[in-house]
Amino acid sequence: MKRNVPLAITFIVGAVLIFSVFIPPMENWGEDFTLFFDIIAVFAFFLGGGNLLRVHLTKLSRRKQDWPYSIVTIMGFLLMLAAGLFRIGNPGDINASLTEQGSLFQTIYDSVFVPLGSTMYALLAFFVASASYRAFRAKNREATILLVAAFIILLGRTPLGTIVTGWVPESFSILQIPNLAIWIMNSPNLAGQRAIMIGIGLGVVSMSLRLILGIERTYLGGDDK
Amino acid sequence: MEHFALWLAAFLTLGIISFLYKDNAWYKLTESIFIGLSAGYWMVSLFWDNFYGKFWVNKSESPYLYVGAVLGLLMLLRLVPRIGWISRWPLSFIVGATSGLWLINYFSSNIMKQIEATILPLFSAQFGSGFDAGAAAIIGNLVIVTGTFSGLVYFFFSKEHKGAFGRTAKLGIWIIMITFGASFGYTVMSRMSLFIGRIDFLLSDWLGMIL
Amino acid sequence: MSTRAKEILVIIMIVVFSLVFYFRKIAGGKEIIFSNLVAWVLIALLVLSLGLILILTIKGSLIGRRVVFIYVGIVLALPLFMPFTQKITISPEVRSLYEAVEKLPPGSKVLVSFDYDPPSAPELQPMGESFIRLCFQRDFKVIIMGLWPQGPQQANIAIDKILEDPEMQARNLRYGEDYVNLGYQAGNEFVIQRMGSSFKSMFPSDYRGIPYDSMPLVRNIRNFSNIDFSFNLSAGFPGSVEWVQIAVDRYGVELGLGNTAVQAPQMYTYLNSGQVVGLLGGMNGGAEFELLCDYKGKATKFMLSQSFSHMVIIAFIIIGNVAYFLGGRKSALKDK
Amino acid sequence: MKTIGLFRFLPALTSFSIAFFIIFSPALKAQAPDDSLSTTSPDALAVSIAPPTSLVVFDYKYDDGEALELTWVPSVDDLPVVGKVTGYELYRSDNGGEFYKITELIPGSNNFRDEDLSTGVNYVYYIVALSADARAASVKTEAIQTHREWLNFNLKYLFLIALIISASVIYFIETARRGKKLFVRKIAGLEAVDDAIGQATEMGRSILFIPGINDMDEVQTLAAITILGRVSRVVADYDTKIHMPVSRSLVMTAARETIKASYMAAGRPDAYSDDMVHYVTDEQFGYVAAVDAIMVREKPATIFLLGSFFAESLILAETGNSVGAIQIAGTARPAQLPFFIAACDFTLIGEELFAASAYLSGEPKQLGSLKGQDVGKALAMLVILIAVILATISEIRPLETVRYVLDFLIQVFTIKT
Repeated sequence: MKRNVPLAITFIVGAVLIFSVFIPPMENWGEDFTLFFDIIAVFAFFLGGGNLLRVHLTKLSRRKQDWPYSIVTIMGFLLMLAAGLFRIGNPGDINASLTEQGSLFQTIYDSVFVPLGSTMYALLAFFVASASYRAFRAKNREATILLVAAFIILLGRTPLGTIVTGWVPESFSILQIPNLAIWIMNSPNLAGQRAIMIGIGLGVVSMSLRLILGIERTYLGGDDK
Repeated sequence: MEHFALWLAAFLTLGIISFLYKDNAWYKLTESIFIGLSAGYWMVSLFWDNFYGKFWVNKSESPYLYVGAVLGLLMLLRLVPRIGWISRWPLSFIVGATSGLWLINYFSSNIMKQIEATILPLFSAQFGSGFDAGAAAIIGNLVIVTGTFSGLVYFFFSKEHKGAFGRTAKLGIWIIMITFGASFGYTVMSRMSLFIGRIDFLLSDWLGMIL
Repeated sequence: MSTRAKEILVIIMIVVFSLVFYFRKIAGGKEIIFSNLVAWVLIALLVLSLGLILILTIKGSLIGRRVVFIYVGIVLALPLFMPFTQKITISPEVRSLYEAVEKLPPGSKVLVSFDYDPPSAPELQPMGESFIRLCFQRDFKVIIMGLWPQGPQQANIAIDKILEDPEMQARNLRYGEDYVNLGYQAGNEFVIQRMGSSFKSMFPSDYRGIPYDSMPLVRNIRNFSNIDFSFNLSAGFPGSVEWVQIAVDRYGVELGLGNTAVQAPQMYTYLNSGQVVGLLGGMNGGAEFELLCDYKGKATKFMLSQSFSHMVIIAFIIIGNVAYFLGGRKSALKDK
Repeated sequence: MKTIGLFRFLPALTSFSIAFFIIFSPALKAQAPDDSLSTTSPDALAVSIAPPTSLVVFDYKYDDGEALELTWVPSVDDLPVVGKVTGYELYRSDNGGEFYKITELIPGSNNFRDEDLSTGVNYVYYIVALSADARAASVKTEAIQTHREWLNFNLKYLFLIALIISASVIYFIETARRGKKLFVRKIAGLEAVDDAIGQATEMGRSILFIPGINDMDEVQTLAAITILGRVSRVVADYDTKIHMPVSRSLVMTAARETIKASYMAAGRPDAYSDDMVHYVTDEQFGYVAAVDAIMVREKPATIFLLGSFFAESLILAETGNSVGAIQIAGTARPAQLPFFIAACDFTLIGEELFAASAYLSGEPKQLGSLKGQDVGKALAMLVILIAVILATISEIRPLETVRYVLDFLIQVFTIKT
């Protein structure tokens, strides 16, 4: 019961969805599944959100390190729930649109979320630099190839690239760095991408089969029958 | 109010940037604000978009949606230790459905389409003459075909990379490395412009040092 | 002085610095530009310090990642204060766009679609600004729309910026007569398709709710046949590809493109086939266009930052390799 | 080890599908629109533009009786750029009711698929060409009903190839299960798993496991969870600390279930605690901010970054690198792989991510599935080789048979929708 029922559910649902693609009266079942999934995800959030509260309340009550920050997190969470679920601070009433201009919910989104998210995203500028500094070293043949390809593309995007190879005659224009950069993007880069993608396709097929057939079942609890 | 919003945005922006120096109180405060507010934001969105918008509004019209709700409720049984194991049912439903759904999707988009796109002639009169156009196109197609081929050889699991097979696999990993190097170099510019955007906010919108 | 004290000092400096400049801004302070001398000295210092790092590396002491971070921050920020602009060579696809706009007679109706959101703004916003500015200068009528929800907001930011300029204020541009912002419409490529038969069906009112028919500029515009030129600023889907496939291929619209650097290479096929008249790709494209318009906008400024940062990354890659080869190829090259 | 009962269904399932395919194969030939119902005649009214002609309606093939296809010849006044026609309107009547407009179409269009129809209803259509000041209607079609098909023969090659590859995977699983030894090459990133966990144990530090930022409806997350099963088993044996912040509630539930199972299998259920896995936030960069902080504060000895990653890949990998952790990463998102390659010690590239749990399990039947995948690769390589040779030959010298075979091959791999 504890193990075989879940295995049977996985098998039946998986097999049915595979075959539904080929059977027109069933072709929308995949979309229905995503609906089910979205609904399940809401219920699951009670576990997730509850867990978040629990973690921070525990931190708070046991006065663990950095506990004052937990107050901020909990307050933020509750504030957003109040503004969103009960539409507090919304110029319209409960039926007004959540994202109405001037509502507390939308204001918080615009003035807190946007700067936070885009700055976190923008940190990539620094990490790209430190990763290039550390990783692009000609340690072995593979690393050298990686380095050279990245170097050509980088050069091709600065005025330096045009200057360095500007002397190459027009009939060999492919050897000018900006053109070479475009050629690398369109040929070897494409080939590598394709090999990776075909491999991924096969990997998914094989793993899905292992899951559907119940060969892979680490996610289902152990042998507690 | 306008001043406050500007200073708040600047405070949060600098708080995140300060993490580059090291973990510190300013960052911790910013991080806690971000986590609390965003978790709340997502709960609200999930509730209104998914539960209300997809289930509550349509439930009388499409009664089969109750299946989703029941599975969701079973998920909550985790909170009752004695019958918590029932929550594996919705879990196995999701695992089965995800596997089944993606098996065919990946099959068509990752295998069939990519193979079709690789069926290229190695030579064509349309390529034009001269080194710049003709040769580049011929070499380009040759590289795409041999690159895809040898890349696949690299991924072979059940054959040892030895002899001619090993050399092809080696070529395959080189092609893959070119791919990685190229995509890395290619994204640097857009990553830099992301931070230029933040600097522009700080120096222009906030402090008015530049226009 | 302990690290703690230094940190507190830095924070105090940041606070004082920002307060000073904030009040300076409120008091109407102008932008800060270094003199040529200062700028060259700074560049020289930058190059020298990189050389010093190289020497240090050769001698065997490696720099940590924080040093790299500081350099990235400096080279992205400092060029924004520098008086000179990078030598820009104008590529044919930018020139052809400019020439196509030049050819239009005064009073031409130009449709500009803002199809991007704030993260792509550093690249695309300057293009939008210089393009609309050029249109106003030539007395064109500008119709703005967006296929991305945040596009029309970006357009408003651009217009506000343009209208701050006294030269533009002197033109006495009026909303509804000289330019309109029709706002965002959901539906991706279908919006373009439906606009083929009727603009009004897609935009019954503008972004502020003013009815389509009450705005003199658009009252008589039915569909693409009343539009003389189109410009599309795009960061992905829906965007340039859809505009080319529908507006150009089906309705014969004359179209120019402004794209992010990531997207631009895919557009060269359309350029070569003549489906689009011109293309601005990434910050380079924006800077080149500003040069043609004789307007020093943000792209020109940002461009310098962009190139500086690329050079610095290339420099650090070289330093890294020097470190590796001189360090007896030891594998333990982890920082810290 | 005994296999589960379900597994025995397989041969039956396979033969069932083959039989399915064979029985319905006569329908393969019936693809032409044979039930076209109407013809045309010039419109009687004198108007300033010509009407569209040859309006034909036929059942859309291989659907649930929901769609009809219409084709027509556009008005002769419909020319690119200089033409007078500004668009078309399509009208429909259901069961002899009144005609109403179902859609507007742009100039130059010559077909339309009318969807969301029902079976058993008689539909009649006509189309009107519009210009600035005139309308010109085509003749009406005869009444037509939609038809429901039970199998989608547009996808027959997809089905066939999927069947071959799935069958080869299953065949090798079976072969291996019967005890035949199969060779599987070493995968560096996975060989390192044991050592990496061992090192964390020695240093007395924790292991951080990040399963990507997507939910359980993404296969890469499933792959990450299956790998978690193997990793947490080693963790349980070594008695190391594992920490797993997640960005989705469902992933949290699945991960807890998985880790708990591993601890039970290791005979140490008491050592398991729900606190090993905790939810942070669904927001992409909020999650990244939290994970970065955890890395810096806890200084884990080993970090696993497995699953579906977006722009955050490099932020996480660089931060992990800066605290000196051994990093094992893997994703099937080609755009993010370069960043992992640059910043992590070991990277599972695409297919290797999905193969990982099978590889780590070391069970013969799991390894058998990897051999099955290789058959797929061999097949893909063979097709590419043959097709490229044929394509090149037909470019140099146009031979009819070569062209025919090539077209067939291309048709096989083209998916019709």
